[in-house]
Amino acid sequence: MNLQLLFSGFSTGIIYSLIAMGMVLIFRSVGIMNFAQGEFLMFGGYFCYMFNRLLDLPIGLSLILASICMGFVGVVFMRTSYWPLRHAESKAIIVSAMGASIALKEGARLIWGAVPVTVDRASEGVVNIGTAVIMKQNIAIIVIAFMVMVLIYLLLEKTFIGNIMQATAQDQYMASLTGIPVIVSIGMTFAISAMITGIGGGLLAPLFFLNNTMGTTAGAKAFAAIVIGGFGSVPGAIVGGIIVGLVEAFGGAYISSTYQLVLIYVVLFIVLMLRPQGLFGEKIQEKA
Amino acid sequence: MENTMKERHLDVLKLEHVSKNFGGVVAADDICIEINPGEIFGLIGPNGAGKTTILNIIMGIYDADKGNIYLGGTDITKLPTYKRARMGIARTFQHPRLLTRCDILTNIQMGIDLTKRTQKQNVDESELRELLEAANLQDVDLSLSVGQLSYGQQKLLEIVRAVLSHPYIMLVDEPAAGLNHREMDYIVALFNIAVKKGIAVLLIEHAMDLVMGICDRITVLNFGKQIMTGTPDEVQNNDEVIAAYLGGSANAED
Amino acid sequence: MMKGTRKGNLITGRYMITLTCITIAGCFLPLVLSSYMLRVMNIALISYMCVLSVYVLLGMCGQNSFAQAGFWGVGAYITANCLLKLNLGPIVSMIIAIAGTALFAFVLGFAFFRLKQYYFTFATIGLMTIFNGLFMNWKEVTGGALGISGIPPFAIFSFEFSNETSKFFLIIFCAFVVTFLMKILFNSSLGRQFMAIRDNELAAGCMGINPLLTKSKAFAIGGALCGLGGALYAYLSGYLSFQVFTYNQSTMYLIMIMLGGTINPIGALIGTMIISLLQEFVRPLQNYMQLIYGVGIMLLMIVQPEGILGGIKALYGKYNERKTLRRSEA
Amino acid sequence: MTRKLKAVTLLLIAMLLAFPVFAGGNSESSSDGPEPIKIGLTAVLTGDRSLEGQYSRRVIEIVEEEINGSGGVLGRPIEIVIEDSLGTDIGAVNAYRKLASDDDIVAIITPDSSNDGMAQSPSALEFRILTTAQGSSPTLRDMCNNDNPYLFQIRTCDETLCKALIDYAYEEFGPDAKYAVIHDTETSSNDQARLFTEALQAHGVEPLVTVPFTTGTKDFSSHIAIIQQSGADVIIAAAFQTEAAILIQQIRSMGIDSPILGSNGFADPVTIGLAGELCDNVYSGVQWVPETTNPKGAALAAEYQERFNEACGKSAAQVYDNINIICEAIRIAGTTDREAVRDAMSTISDYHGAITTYDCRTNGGCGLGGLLVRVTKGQAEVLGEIISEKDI
Repeated sequence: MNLQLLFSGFSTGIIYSLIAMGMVLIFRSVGIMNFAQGEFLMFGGYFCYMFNRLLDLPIGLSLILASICMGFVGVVFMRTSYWPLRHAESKAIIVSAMGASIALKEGARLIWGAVPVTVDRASEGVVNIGTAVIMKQNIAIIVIAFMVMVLIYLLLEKTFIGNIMQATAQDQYMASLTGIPVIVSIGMTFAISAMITGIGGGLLAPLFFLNNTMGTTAGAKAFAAIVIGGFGSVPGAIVGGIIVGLVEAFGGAYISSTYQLVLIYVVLFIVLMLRPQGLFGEKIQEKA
Repeated sequence: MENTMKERHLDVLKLEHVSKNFGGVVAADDICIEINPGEIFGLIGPNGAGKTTILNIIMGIYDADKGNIYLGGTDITKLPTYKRARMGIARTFQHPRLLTRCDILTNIQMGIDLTKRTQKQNVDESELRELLEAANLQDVDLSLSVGQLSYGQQKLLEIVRAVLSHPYIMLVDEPAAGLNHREMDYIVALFNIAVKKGIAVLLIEHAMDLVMGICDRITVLNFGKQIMTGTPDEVQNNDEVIAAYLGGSANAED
Repeated sequence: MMKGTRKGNLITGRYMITLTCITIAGCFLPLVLSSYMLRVMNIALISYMCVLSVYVLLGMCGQNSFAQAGFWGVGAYITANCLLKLNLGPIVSMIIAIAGTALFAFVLGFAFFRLKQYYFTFATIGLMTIFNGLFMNWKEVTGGALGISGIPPFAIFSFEFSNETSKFFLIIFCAFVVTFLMKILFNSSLGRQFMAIRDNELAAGCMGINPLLTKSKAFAIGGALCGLGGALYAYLSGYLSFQVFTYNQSTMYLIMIMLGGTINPIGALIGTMIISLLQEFVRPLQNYMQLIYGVGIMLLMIVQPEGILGGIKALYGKYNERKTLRRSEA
Repeated sequence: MTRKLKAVTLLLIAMLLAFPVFAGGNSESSSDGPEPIKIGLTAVLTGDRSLEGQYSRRVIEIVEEEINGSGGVLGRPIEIVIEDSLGTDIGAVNAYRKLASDDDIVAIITPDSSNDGMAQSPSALEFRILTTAQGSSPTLRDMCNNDNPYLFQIRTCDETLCKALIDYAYEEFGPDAKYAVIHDTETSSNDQARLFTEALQAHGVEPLVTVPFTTGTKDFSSHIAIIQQSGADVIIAAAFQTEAAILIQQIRSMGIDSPILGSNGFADPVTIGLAGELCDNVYSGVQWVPETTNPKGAALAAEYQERFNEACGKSAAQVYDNINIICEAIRIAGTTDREAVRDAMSTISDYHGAITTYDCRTNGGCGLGGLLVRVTKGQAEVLGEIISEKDI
């Protein structure tokens, strides 16, 4: 039984890691938390549904096409919600992102209707390990998500484009001085962030189905994941997401099933009280 | 307002073997300083010598690794910043930290609040007028937003506020940086008023003519070590100081 | 307090504008509005009190909290329980609600304000989720998912505030008193401490301000405001359920104050009115209502990042600069 | 932002806001012919429960055409005015009061949730308008009976359906079957779980374990693990459609194929659409399924499917019945005066709607019955009709 909980907790957790990773990439490059990241998950799922069910393409192809569309959504989102406000206070950008999340939710409902929908599973059937019955979809999610993370790591660390994005993330002003087109680089960061989270939506859809407001709760859990993992650290986001998934699974079974969502935030407080900067984050240094 | 510190104890502020390092980088090494009431004490040294670090250690922003700090005889090494401020240490910053979105009077009022809370005395108008005149701010409309003051005026305002909070000692961090000569005279005027009230001043400054002019005693720091402490003319003729500033050491004299 | 040369500079004279707006609204609106719009105005004024709590926390003290709707709920449920279970008088219940929520927020403040900046904000998102979970599942106190119905209207001695207009006068009176208290707070030493912390916490420490205690005081004042809002909502609607005290409601408060401007309470009033009326105004759009609403928020932010008031202040700032230049040339 | 661009955007926003003012009231206010009779409907058009709103919005077209086609009511056409309740109490009350302050609105229908119904009750008392509630919880029924003469619960109370399902299951699975209960803590699911347990206790059987979960939970592996451990061989469950579909899917994928006794969300076309064949062996005592044996209901389901190419959901059938029963009351009253229509409503004792027959002599639980269904091969198969008598 515990093995089942481990796998389902791990697979949902790794989806939260994908969302959290998307958020951290944006946070590192422009310094604000994207409050509409949950909506990227939902849109990614709906694009996958559009390709898979409406155009009857295989699930693998649908996932890829969905993430490409999400790339464009990321860029459009950046251009409308962040770029005009890049010199404004961070609170203004947060509120603009909130406005965007309301608009994205309603947009999805108007385009794809309010009836919950689903997509084919990445891999059908179940695997029996001892008494535990584990859905192949959970394993597929973990494998695909892991591949995406490796891909992102290679892109950011090893390629030239990655260096440009890292440079812009460190210091936009300096980057523009060295000839890097800052708007293109930030646009790419948003695109990649939306693609990662969008894929998470496509993977999650067969398990938890799609409706236009699934993004909000998923986004809130991703926040918890980032804070537990420590701000601004990509490995922190990944580990934080998995911790949230596991807490949700095991907390629900052993502690209290009614307050499952609340347990995540109780763990969040405990971590913050012990290590105010999260597991991997650096202490926020206040300059005198 | 007669300063009670004089009768109570000989020195206002005493640093005993204070040292601090940030992971290998020695910021302060075995610093011993004693400052008497109403004395202007200079702290000079090349950039990165650890001057501001000491200020932060006195203020409690950083905790000293070794040694203790005494304010009028009581040990304040372990106290949090706000308690030290309430006991009578005022601080100004290299870049002025004023309430940017408020008007000038509110900023001045901050200093007065501290006095009312700690010494239960109200500050009368004449004292404020005297300080404003010394800082040549007397004709500025106090209801204007602080943002409309020049950089120099903001630094002077910060010193005025520090004096108004009637501390035992004022830690002043590079007041003359970015000021023209006329404004430097205002600083000297403000310091004189402070000394008259018995307030001691710990001054960090690079403008040598200002330091040598008004300081009673000076300590020279280099790479966190205390080279010497003495009167301005002793410091000027000490060859080790000259070596640190002019001769052998690589860093350029500013 | 020092009698400085305090002229009608926009930054200091703002309270008069807010107070006069509220008194004018108090006299004319009940005659003009239908009872539907009066209910919308009542809800807007209650939201105004909670947005004032965000103003104290964010505008004055620089701390961004997402748990204000939770405290709003705590105030409402305390009132309901005092009235129905302990059958205390309406005035006593309201006072207990305000004091109870304030004390609760003060105690929570000591735990939460050890965290800095973003960490604090996200801890309050967690707190909001916990509040909503408790409101939904704690049957004995909050009636669980069914909520609490049959809350008697507010009454002083024998006069019952039962119809919409009398409720409006009660709420707008409270709004007036609360705004006046804000004026006193802003000019008090506590208000100055909040602003010192907002500008730079370390520098505030150097001026003898205990950051943890002062921020907890701000949280307590925010709690008191939300407690009052909660009590008034309980009397206004007569029915409480968890559906209202949600994370989305807290984000709504942030949007309201950001649109209005975080510099002073007139911003809170403007922002609240714009959002509340915008929601009712676009009702005829039916299906597309929320879409226009979301896009509207984005556009308003893009055009006026510092909020409506920020714009006016910027205009006023230019006028001021010319004034100083003239003075220094003279 | 250049000054010109700022001005243009401000103009755009002003236009954006002004547009709804000119759009004014609802679009299809017919000018020619007699004044239409207006009936108000508050429904959740946006947010989490927007699915109900979508059904309500679509079924209105069918109802209006049907009634206006057959000569309308008292010779006048009817017009349904819909307002969005945004899924919260405040939204529901604002929508209600906007409708109520329009004098030619004769009656108002609440959204499909007990919370919203209870929130609107004080306003119904204030405006003294006939209000038909779609919520199914017993608490709402008591409020209709005792506190608010204007509030009628035009719905079968959960008690009847839950009791009928448990009685059927007791015969079907025998006295020594062991039961486990899992339910959402949301209002109606909460009540249904309690009613299921009480019906079981009436048969002298105790559920082995009761596992609550909060609305919006997606990962039930921990909850199902508890049920597995309890060794129950029949699972009783109460939840909305989305959670129901996820729950069924996860139960079946964990290799548990014991029968599931579900609340009305479990045999809903949406749930079957999502979980498909996995829904087999699910029993439910429901208000409505598209495959209903009720003649009026079957006609409505066929018309809805043909017009919208989508199965007709419970909310659609409920709004259909609510509107028709209000029209019946108006016909009996012979006038559109609000008091008269209310009094006429309480005289209706045997009205045959698309879902069931209605007896409104007492305000609470006017619906008398429903359907007992089992899902086989992805289709809801009606096992029998549930009917109960109202003790006046």
